Amino acid sequence: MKFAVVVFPGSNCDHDAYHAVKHVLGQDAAFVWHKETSLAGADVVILPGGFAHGDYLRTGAIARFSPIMQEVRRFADAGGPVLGICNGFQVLLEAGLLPGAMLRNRSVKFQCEHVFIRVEQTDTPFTSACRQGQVLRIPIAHGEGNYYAEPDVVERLERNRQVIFRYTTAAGEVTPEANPNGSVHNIAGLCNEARNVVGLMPHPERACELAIGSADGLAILESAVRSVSQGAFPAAGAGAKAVAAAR
Amino acid sequence: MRARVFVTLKPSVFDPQGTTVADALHTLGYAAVRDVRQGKYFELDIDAPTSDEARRIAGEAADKLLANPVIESYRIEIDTTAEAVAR
Amino acid sequence: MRARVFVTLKPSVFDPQGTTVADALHTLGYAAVRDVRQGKYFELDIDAPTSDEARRIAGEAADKLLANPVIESYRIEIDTTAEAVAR
Amino acid sequence: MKTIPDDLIQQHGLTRNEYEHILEMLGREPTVTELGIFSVMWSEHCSYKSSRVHLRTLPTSGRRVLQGPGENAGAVDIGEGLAAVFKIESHNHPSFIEPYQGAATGVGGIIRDIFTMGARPIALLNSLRFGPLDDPLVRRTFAGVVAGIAGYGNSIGIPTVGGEIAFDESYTGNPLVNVFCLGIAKADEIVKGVASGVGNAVYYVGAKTGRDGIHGATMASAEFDEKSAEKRPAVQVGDPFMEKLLLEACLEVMRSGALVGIQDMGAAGLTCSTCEMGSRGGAGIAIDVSLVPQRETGMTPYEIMLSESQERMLLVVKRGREAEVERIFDKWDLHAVRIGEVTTDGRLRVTHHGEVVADIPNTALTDEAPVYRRPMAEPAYLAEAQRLSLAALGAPPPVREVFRRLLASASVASKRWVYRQYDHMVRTNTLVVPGMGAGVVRVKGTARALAMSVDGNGRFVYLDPFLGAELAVAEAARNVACTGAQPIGATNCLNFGSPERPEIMWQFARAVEGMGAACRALEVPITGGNVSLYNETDGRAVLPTPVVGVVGLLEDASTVVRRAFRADGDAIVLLGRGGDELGGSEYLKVFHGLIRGTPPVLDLALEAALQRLLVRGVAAGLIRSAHDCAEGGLAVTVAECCFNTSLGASVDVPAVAAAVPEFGQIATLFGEAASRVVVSVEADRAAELVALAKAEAVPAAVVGRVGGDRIRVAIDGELAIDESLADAEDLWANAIGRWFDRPRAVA
Ligand SMILES: Nc1ncnc2c1ncn2[C@@H]1O[C@H](COP(=O)(O)OP(=O)(O)O)[C@@H](O)[C@H]1O
Ligand SMILES: [Mg+2]
Repeated sequence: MKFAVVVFPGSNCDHDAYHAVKHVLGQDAAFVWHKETSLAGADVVILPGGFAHGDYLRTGAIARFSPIMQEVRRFADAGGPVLGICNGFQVLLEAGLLPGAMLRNRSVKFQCEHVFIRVEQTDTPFTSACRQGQVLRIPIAHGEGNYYAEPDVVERLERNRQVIFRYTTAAGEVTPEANPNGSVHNIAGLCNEARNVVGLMPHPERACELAIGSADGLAILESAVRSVSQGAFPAAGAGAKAVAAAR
Repeated sequence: MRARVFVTLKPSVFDPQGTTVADALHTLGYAAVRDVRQGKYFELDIDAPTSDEARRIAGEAADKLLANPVIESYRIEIDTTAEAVAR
Repeated sequence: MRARVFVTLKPSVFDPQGTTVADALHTLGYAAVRDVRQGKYFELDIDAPTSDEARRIAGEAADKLLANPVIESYRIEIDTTAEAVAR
Repeated sequence: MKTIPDDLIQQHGLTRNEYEHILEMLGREPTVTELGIFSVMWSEHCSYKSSRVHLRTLPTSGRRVLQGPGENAGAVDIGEGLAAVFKIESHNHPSFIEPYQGAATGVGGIIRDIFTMGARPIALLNSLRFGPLDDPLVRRTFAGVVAGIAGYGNSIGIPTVGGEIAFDESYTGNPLVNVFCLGIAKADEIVKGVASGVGNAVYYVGAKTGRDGIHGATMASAEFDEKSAEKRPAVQVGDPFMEKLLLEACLEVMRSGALVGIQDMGAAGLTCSTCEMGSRGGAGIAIDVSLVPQRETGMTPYEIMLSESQERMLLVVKRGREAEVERIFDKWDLHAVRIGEVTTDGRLRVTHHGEVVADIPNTALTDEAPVYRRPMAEPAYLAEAQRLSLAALGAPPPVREVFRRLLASASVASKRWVYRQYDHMVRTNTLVVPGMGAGVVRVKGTARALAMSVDGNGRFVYLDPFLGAELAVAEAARNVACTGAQPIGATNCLNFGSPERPEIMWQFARAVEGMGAACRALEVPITGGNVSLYNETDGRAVLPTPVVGVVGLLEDASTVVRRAFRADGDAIVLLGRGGDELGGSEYLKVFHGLIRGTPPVLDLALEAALQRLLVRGVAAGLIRSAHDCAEGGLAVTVAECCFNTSLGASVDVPAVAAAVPEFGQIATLFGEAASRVVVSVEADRAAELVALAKAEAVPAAVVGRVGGDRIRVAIDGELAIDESLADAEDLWANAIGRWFDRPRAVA
């Protein structure tokens, strides 16, 4: 199975995502430069963390115009699994592939630390190997992870079960103290209506080996492998083919 | 010609930076400052024959790039007197 | 009363953000935008009897907190019509 | 005819003699551009004219040293064909003027030094000094510096894995911001800053040149005084995004093999990079500055040569490979511009629209720059400051109060408020995160890991520069050894006052001697470093602060050990021995406002044995946690071993013989005797560890066990401290944050 890791100028977790997929999960992985116009036949697309274009102006604001984003959109529209991590999540928001926007952290500071997130839904390609309600210990590293959307949008997200991860205590309780950045409804990650595009602020690729503090993030990447290989998301594998066919 | 673009968070959106600035001003003793909102300010030097044209270009730039309509709104002013200075 | 404070980098100071925004606009086809400078914009709602008093307070806030005098300069406008809106 | 007026020479920081020397070397009067070039190259910052004679005495070679001082950074062999490339640098003065940008550009500068060597930077550390936090201006500087380090390092994606911070009044008007960076290169692919090969093209790449920091290099060497506000040059603004592109593009160009040499334009910008590269390669360089990309109009050759705009690199490219190099930079949206070529004549020749504006032998600017053996004199304060009379202090405060206040003192307290702002996990190599001891990163593709620590105690150096510097080396190496890593190399940043004052020069010289002695004894050669002089405000110098960075190699990354206790019931073993060592201590400073006495004695043979023991004990799987006794002494160290674990501890230690009996408890609990480490070991293996220690001739004793929810420290069986873990941890963990994260004022 092949993962494409998109590299924007300023991406800096691209190698981390690649390492996790290739060396920890043992899957095929390839970097795709943002100026390219093909996802090289990937089954899963990862938009990695970092500071695309320096995060100047707004996080993800300039990256959304990269040529590869048209292809990512086509891939997503065809049902292919897309994971945006941190800056990648911000790019997905700016590109309109996910609803809402990011504000500065409530603390107005960059924060790097381990947090707990609860898996709210397991019917996405990135949570299918998780248990509903499972609490994962995963690091965050961001200055702008304070997720915001208009109240009616948030309500719709909740109604459609699009909130995929929420910041909680170790015991899985949603409390204000467990929320590191002030995001609405403690949202840490969400999916689109079709459920194949997922964005989250925490870094699962940084939590794939116990030696570096946690292996809880593996469940998220393993979900993608399981979903695609089991055909649980038929659109996914087919997505790449559909895109290829359409060209 | 110079276009000034002001980008501000919509009133309904919480502004962590503005709130922090307001808190700091209160700590410094400026109780009279009731509220602070922080936004962005851009100066665009535009080669345009008319101020309408400059406004149109600045407007497109703001729509596409400078502001995120989910959380922000913007306002444009055109300064016809400003010389576009090469920097 | 509302004070608007515009904080901009001094002309000689390098503005990587503005440069990056300008590059992005060029990539999007806006060649007419010759240069972009990015600054900060603050709206201060101030309880002050006169606009002079509001200006004085905003000036102090800018000196002490909003602007970094080493690299930035600022400009203040007072809008006497703006109602201080509680948000 | 004389066209250069005396005051212009003076403004350029050149003495009469230096100027005469220039006339002699050129055989004519310099042009104004040349005057500027000499002024920056002969400044203290670039020429090391006051420090050079002393630095020469440092040990710089060793079995593993691949690159000693002289290049952009040093390098040591870490096995499997790889090298660790590292260096530390200061950005003190710029960080005082503009804390955020000053610190940010300091980070940017040291990163460039590392990747110009062909190494991929994988870790950052920083060593910071500020005035006391109760001063609001200090808080602003502190917050700005931390945000600047975070802003740059986080964006470029290099984790900050450790550091140290201390506070003292002497740093109020002159903070210290020292940044360390480490990278990994293939040992046989280290790139150098040389220009050679006549006709090879000289390329400029990166940010455009503006009028930033002109005279920055001379500023860094001039004392702050009332007038410095007027002299303030435009501050350099860092662009981490540009540097990220440069980093990736340069590494790609290096892999292509099309490169001869490369150097970043740091202090003294284009001037320094051209003449240093030429001089190292025994070649000349001719450039046309009108080809240099410029951010502002009307820039003069003088300004272009002296600009310190950030994120710029100078490259010499093999003939015939130019298009290839340009293509790589293009891919990264960077523009490589050919501005000149390598020549045979060993001269730096600068033209501007065809007119020659400078023509100087490279060596006149580098090797033949002035060297001074400045006068030295033992400082007048010293004899008095070394006299510590505990009896004169009256009755000692209650031990519990001392314990609690030391835990919350800014120099001892947790620095989480700081390092939480640093991305310390990016690149997924960080095995030991900040706050858990020396930073440790694994080396992907091998089983190895590298540990690194920066340390230095200005109080100790103030009280005895030789011993203080020895202690700095010992502490940094010990911190590294505590993780199980073998110390293999060191770098240093020497932060002192004005070398023109004999007592400062004396401090400096003695500190360098002490550093050399310790590096020899502990077998950690110095592979590079940085000197920052003129750290003074209104004629008052900062505490003399040599900061030492030590790098260690851990053969088996999986054995790595951290500061914190691991399991209930483990035995606590104290390695090393205590003593009546209150001189220069945190206790004296916090409770009596004193920097007095003599620093702890250091037995380098014992220190070396202790470090060997740590490495062996960790490799054997005996040592489960290890933490060095530093500021605050034994009691604070034991407490720190408990923090972040929810495990308490009970220990019972023998009293030290105190000169003044009333201070016996204080000296035992809070004395800062060197070469001591608190380790934990599975209870049934404690004897094994003690035996191993005996074999290394290191004093070792089981002093207690891990467990419970209290921190209990007894002296000779008598309970002296009995504090709830949660309370103690709160004091320690939140002390710094409390200065900043105040409860919101209600409007
Ligand atoms: N400026 C900083 N940046 C990152 N980490 C820091 C900084 N200052 C302190 N730390 C971390 O806090 C811990 C304690 O530092 P320090 O008190 O110097 O330890 P020690 O006494 O063992 O030398 C270390 O793990 C160190 O890496
Ligand atoms: Mg230390």
